[in-house]
Amino acid sequence: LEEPLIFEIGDSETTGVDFAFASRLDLAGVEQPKQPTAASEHRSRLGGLDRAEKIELPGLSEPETVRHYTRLSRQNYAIDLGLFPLGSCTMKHNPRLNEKVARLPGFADVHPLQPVSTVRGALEVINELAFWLIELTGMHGVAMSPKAGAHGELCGILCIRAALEARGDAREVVLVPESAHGTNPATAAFAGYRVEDIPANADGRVDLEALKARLGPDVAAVMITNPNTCGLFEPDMKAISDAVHEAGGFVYCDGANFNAIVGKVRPGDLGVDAMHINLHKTFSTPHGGGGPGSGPVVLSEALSPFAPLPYTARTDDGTVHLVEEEDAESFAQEHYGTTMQSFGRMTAFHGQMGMFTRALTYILSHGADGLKQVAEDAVLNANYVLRSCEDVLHAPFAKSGPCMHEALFGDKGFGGELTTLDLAKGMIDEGFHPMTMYFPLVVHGAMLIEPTETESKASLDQFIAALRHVSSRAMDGDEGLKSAPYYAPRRRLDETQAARKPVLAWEEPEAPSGTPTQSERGGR
Amino acid sequence: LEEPLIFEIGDSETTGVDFAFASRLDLAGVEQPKQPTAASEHRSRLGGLDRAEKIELPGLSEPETVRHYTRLSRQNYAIDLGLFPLGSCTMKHNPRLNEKVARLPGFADVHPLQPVSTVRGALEVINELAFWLIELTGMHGVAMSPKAGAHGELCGILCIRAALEARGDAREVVLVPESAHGTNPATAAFAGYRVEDIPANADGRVDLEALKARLGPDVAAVMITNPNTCGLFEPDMKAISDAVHEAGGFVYCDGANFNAIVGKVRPGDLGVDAMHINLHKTFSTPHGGGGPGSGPVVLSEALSPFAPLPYTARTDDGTVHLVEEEDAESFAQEHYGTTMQSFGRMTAFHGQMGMFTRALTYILSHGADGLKQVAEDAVLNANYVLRSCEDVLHAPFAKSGPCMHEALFGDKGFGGELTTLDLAKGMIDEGFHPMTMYFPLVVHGAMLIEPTETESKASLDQFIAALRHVSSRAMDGDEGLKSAPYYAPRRRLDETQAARKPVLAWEEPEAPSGTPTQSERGGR
Amino acid sequence: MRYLPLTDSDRGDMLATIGVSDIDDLFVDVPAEARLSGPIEGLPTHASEMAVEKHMRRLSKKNLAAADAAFFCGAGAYRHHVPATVDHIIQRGEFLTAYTPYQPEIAQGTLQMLFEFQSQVAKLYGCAVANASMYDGSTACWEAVAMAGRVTKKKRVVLSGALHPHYAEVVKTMAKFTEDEIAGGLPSMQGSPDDAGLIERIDENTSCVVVQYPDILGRISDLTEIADAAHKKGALLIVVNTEPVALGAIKAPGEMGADIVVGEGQSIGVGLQFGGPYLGLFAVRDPKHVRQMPGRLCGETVDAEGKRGFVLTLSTREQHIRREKATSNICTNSGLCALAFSVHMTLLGEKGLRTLAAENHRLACLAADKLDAIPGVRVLNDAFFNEFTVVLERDARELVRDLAEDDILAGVSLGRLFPHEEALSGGLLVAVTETASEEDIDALCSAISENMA
Amino acid sequence: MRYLPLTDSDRGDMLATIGVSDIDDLFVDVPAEARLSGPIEGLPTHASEMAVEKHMRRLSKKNLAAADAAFFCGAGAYRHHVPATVDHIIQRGEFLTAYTPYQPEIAQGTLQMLFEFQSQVAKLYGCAVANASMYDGSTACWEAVAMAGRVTKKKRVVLSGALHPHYAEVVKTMAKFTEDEIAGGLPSMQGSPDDAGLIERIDENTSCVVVQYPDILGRISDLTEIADAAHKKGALLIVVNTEPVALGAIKAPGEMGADIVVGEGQSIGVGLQFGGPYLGLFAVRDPKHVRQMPGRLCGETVDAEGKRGFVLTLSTREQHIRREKATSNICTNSGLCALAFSVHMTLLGEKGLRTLAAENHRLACLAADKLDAIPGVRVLNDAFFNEFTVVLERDARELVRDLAEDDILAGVSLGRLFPHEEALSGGLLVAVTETASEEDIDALCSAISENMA
Repeated sequence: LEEPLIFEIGDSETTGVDFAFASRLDLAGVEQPKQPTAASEHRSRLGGLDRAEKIELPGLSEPETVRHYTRLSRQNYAIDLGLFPLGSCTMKHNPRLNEKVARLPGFADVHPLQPVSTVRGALEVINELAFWLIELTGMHGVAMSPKAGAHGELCGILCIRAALEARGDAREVVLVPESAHGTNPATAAFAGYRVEDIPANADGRVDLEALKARLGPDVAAVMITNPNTCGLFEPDMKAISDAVHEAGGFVYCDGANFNAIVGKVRPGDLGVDAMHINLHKTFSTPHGGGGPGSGPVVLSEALSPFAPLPYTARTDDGTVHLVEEEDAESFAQEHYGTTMQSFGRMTAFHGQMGMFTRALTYILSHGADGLKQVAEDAVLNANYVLRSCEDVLHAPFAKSGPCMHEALFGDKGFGGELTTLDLAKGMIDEGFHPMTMYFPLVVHGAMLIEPTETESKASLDQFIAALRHVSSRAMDGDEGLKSAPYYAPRRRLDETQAARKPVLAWEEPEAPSGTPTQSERGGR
Repeated sequence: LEEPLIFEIGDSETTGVDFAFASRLDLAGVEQPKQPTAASEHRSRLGGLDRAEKIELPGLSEPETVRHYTRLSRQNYAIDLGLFPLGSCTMKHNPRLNEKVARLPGFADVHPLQPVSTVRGALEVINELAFWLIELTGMHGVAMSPKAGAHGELCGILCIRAALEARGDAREVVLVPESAHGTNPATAAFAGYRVEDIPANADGRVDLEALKARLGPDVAAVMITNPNTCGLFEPDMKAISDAVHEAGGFVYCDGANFNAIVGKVRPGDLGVDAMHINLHKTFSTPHGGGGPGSGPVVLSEALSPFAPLPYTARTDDGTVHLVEEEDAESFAQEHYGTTMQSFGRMTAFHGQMGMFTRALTYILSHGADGLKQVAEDAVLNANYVLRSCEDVLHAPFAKSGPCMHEALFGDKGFGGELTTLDLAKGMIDEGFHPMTMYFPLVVHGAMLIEPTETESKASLDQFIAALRHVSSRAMDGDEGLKSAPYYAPRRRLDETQAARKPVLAWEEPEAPSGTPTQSERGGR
Repeated sequence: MRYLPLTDSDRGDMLATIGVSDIDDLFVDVPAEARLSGPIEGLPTHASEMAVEKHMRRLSKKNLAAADAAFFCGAGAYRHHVPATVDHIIQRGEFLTAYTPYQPEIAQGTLQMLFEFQSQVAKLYGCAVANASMYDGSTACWEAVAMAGRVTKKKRVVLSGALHPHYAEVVKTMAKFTEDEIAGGLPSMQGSPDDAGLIERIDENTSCVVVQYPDILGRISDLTEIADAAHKKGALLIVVNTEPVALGAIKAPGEMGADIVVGEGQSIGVGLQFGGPYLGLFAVRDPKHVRQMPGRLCGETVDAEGKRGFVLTLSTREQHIRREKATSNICTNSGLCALAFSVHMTLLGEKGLRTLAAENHRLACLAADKLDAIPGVRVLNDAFFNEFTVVLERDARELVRDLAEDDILAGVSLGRLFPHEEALSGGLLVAVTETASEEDIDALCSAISENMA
Repeated sequence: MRYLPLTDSDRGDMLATIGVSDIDDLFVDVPAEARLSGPIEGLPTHASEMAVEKHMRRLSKKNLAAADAAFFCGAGAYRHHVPATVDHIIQRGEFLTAYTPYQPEIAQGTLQMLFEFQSQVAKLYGCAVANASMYDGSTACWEAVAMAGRVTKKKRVVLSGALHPHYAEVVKTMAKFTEDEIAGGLPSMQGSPDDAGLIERIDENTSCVVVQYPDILGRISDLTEIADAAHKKGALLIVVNTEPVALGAIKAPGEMGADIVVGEGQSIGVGLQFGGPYLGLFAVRDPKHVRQMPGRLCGETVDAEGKRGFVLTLSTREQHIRREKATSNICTNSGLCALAFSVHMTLLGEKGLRTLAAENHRLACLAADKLDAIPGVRVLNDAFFNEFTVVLERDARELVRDLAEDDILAGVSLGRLFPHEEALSGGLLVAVTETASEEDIDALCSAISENMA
């Protein structure tokens, strides 16, 4: 059965919410709430701005609502149903404990502007999580408020820019290697920098010499994704950092892939100045349908004073404070004896509290030992996939050594006119979500596979068997793949039409084709 | 993908539960729980009964567990996915508010034997629900502890037997009409009665004259299902009650179908002495996979003193008391000035508390007006189905007047060798759960359809169209139906084999066919 | 009304289709004098979700939740930590809002789960076959007694005095009507159960012997001798277990010769819930007894394409087919609770169950030692799992009430379970699970010390 | 570890398959001197679910939950009753654990929901097109300003003084780096917003005018004149709304000529959550502006068999294609919060939204009248929806802190929002939603009366 749109099944007279006020609920008469005062007793204060026109928002009764969304949900693939090998966009098991904790009334039902005395526990959560992030990365400070990874990137670059401005150093260029996430250059450009590419070497890594050659007094920062989007660790990271620092610049590390190394190496030890962490990736907060995210940014000592407001701080007496615009200056003076030169505010309120509770719950569940195991198992699983498939798929950097959290393949050798897209759609018919396609750009027809640490060996073996099967078909030029998927809720969708003639909101059909008559409906 | 058994994917060394005790969780050092005392410090007190043998319970990690059960769940049909027209076994919308309320720690995390002073709220819930049930049925008392409808039936019959014994009246026979639920005779037989059938008349109702003719000093009770299993109300109910009472017997009413008349008529006004109420049916408590149920029994004044223990009672000061074996006698004397002659105890503790909170939540949501609407809409929906299909399916009692909550059809006119079972399986391919089949027994190839009040007209129209379509196929003798369903998680299952060679528990395959080698698995 | 999808205009259209003008035309069979004209008076009308939630929350706050107390209650219902995953799964609409699996082709989720559940219970109990669950432990216990009557065709039931008194009460109540003869008693206040005394009471007319393991006082002993004695007289041994976690540490009843093992499954996955819904477990050691078992059974079979599948089977034993000849009048099981049990048990696995049991026992031993050291307090049990009896030099029931004032739920007094039995009034059942911290144990001990005077 | 399915034997087998002997052989690229040999010291190790839950519960209890207080806080985050159904649906694994819908054939659930969401937001705002959500209202506000710059190629931004100060701060922060020029200010403490003053500040170089509606003081006025004035100078009117429920009672910004409407969607479905995650809403009145919009868009199309389906579209605007030429660096939306919003809005429908809005307004009027009657307290607003400003004869911030001691959360003081502004220090923002009972209002009034001295 196809599920219609709410606009097709609901109407503006139906509602699934009651506002009735029973005269009393307690039969024993213990409680007798008053009837609400009639609205007519109070004059309306809407200033004559009453919304007169129909809004045309459809309503459904509660049973219809449950059924609509339950049916819709079943057209989705999800980690709860199977492996989700999207490279660079980790989706791993979301523990249900995290969901339960986030819903405790003391976290979920608290207003961001309640007096600080009534939200000490919330501030402690932020502060504890901040402490963990600092310890795990070996950095000096952390900005908690960025709303997602890209927002965190922006935060990091703005810290760098603020730090450079503070020393009167007007640099104009940010260097971004080819293997970086697409958000990196977008972020640098937004912050007013000119972006220059740095080529990758044959191993899929940053070309250290090319980078060194380009460094100079105009380079504000280098943005490096490490582990990079080829799934490889940049072994020259420390050398890069040293060179950049020597040239007076800063090192921004895209920490989207921190899940591969958490507990194994601390970016602070490699000279990184700023790095965002995608809480949903590394610390398993839910990301249903593309968000919400959360992107705290860890900062070196040089950058910490420039972090955005607000922030939390625990003083010697154990109290956690909320520091906002109002007292940032005085607080820093009093407690740290330094000046804060915050570059400003990135969002209303304090950041993604709901994600903080989940991430902290996840971190406490794993502990320092468990997080190290997370990285090890993630890397083990990725290498297992890489080595189990490199004989049937082109693995461009297989010779560069082990991969980290993700395995990269290319489309070299595909028969006929078959493409990476076709192979991906073929995987759907095998019961799996496809891998990330056509990214990174440095590999032709790239396929980036990140199994994550929450897959069992049995599940990996199933996936590998399916991938080997579809790969053979692709190599053999099996034209059947061109029309895959066959067994999904939808066949291949026409993206060109969607973009050429965008239909982005529902509109009432102009000439309704006539409602069926009673006899047509009932057949009598 | 087929989902294996947990015994095939798990093993006894894997667990999805940790028992680790972190040395401390709070980094600020505010809380430093002690390391647990080592077990070795205390001698084991198991009396040498240690379980030495392997239990062979398979374990799965948490991600594997979530995936296993999520995948399994998707092989189920459910009310959240579509109409569930099981006549006589109503499955209607389960409001999620009920689930939320039942999980409040004050209800979910309370022990049944805590001191009464710490469970006043729980007792109030039981008492409030009891009050509602009494008011809605026009009865005198209610026994709350029965665990399900059939348990409630037993409770009612035991009350009757106790009442008869109390007056030294040893009656031996219980009369049960043909149209009764199968549990009715089973219950009466269990309680030590001889069961005699009363035929139905041509209208599908109790034959009043036949009943009257059979009444006499040996008849302890009549058990009537009203509305009956043909979906019809017994219009002679009051006359039946009067006749039974005149003959010195009691009237038990099977209230499984109370949802059809709640708020429209009170069984107490019709002379009923005892009636159980299936909370899951009338008051929408969840019944996932066949339970749990809850079967409170409302009682007339004559039967109330014989009700089982425990019960709750609110005294004039507003306090709700829990009355158990200990003080039943003294409590009744003190507060009611009567004697209790409880027939005993039907279960440990106090009954289905988790169902009580849900049912009360549901009742308060609807209120007296909403519950009346429930009955009206349920009856309206059933008649709509009846009248929309009576031209294509044999409706044996269509001429008997309106049906109540369910519409009854028979297999008369089916072509070829097709049966009700084939039609039912054909409905599966249309995306619907089939109706109740071969029940009641009074109609050949019976199909009993109960749409419930929580279906929209659009949903009924879809169902009717599907039923009409499949009915035409059945009438036309379409042999394709013989092999339906085609589009379900399983094709038709072999129930005969299951019964002849019962396999009721998993056993390790005797000669494991050899685990696949690395190369077989990986293909290399 | 938010739960009712029909609009007034739908209702009008549908009445027209049916061919009547008013809804009451559909209620013509209800005699006019009995038909209510409007909503029943004196009852509240419908209310918003918010109002109802506030009301129920207010009631819930009048209870002391176990999480807010130092908690040691047991006596047939135990508090264990249930992983959040369990609740997530039982709230899946496909499980929560599915009915009894009458149409197996579209109920394989429930059916496979029940097959797995039956297998888990059978292994846990050391039996061959378990059913798909019953109402609760106490009703399962009665069903076992009734089944023993069917198997042995005898009518005399020997109950251990150390059977949970609620269970004994249920058996006695039911037996009144079936005219079985019940021999029961009170528990002996000794360190070990009086197995010899029990064996003495078995005679040729005995259909079954019912013992609880661990018993109501938390005591455990080897049941092999009782089993042998029963079998020698042609009686069945029914073993009742109210704490399945114990079976992760101590021998299974099936291993010791029990013929029928029944119990309460609430400990695993279900939670306290003030007593219900709970989960009756029922298993038989010998597969030949399967056809006398009450309750639903799920079995393996194949579909028309030869794929493995599951169905409810052997339903000829059940009421909807057999009517008055059914093995039991039970129609409902505890499907959702069985699911909760099975999910929790799958998460635990053997390793987790054994670790959980060991942790329970460790804490119980710790508590027993600390309590025994308090003047005026003596631990009765020679052996126990996670629950034991202490004998106090004052009325335990009063003490429990006093300590509750300070949010210490010290356990279940024998006075609550066996009222008016003077000899037992000093007894207090203390259950210690993994949810009790060592701080909780210390709090209990100090409170008892202070209140012994 | 319960979340890690690999067993040690699996790990051994897999290392063998890979052809290495030790896990650290896979970390060879990490310089040995930087590689950590064991778990980081000084940090806790892994913990049981029970222990973690207890710890987090303890922290949560250090907060005063709104349900336990008389609650009147607003200022950009509003407390409404969210039906239990909403939370049930967002916890469905198929929604919760799905990723961004990159493969539309197996993501129609998320995509159709987003299409419905976009349509709902567009209608609510009186606009043609809405996107699939953004981080929150404040970042959506900045994105609107940036978009106005792209559309008009101008750099001067006129902010209303009555824009939420956090939103203004975000815009100013971002503008520092893009070198937009920002003209802002403080709110005038008058009954109605200073629309004339705002209009005066619009000039030929203005890219956009940003007004909040209702504004930070809860005031509302017709925006048509501002829209006309802006359009006359070639500027866009950006309207910010932080309380979507208001639009069930008052005119939509799109109806009054707003070019871009942005806002916070948290009120519907999402909950308070101490400030996040929230839900940025973003819509444009004129479809010709679609290609300059930031964020994801879901569009309708057909599949290879001609069936209707939905895909993410116009992604050429986005960073993963355009890199440094993208309309924004945003990569994530608030999919789950958008789902919560959409489910709640579907439950409400127009009828429910209008009733909800009316009930909010009724209670707010009641509270305003009662507060205005207290000596030393004056209601500032000429008009308002569910939030208004009262002016007190004492420092409002202190008052709020004092009342919190008695579990009364009286509102948000202007001193908290605009620190160090003496002229505003008596101002208190009071938000009254359907979750406040009349008893709560009375409690607030008496507490304020008593504390005015």
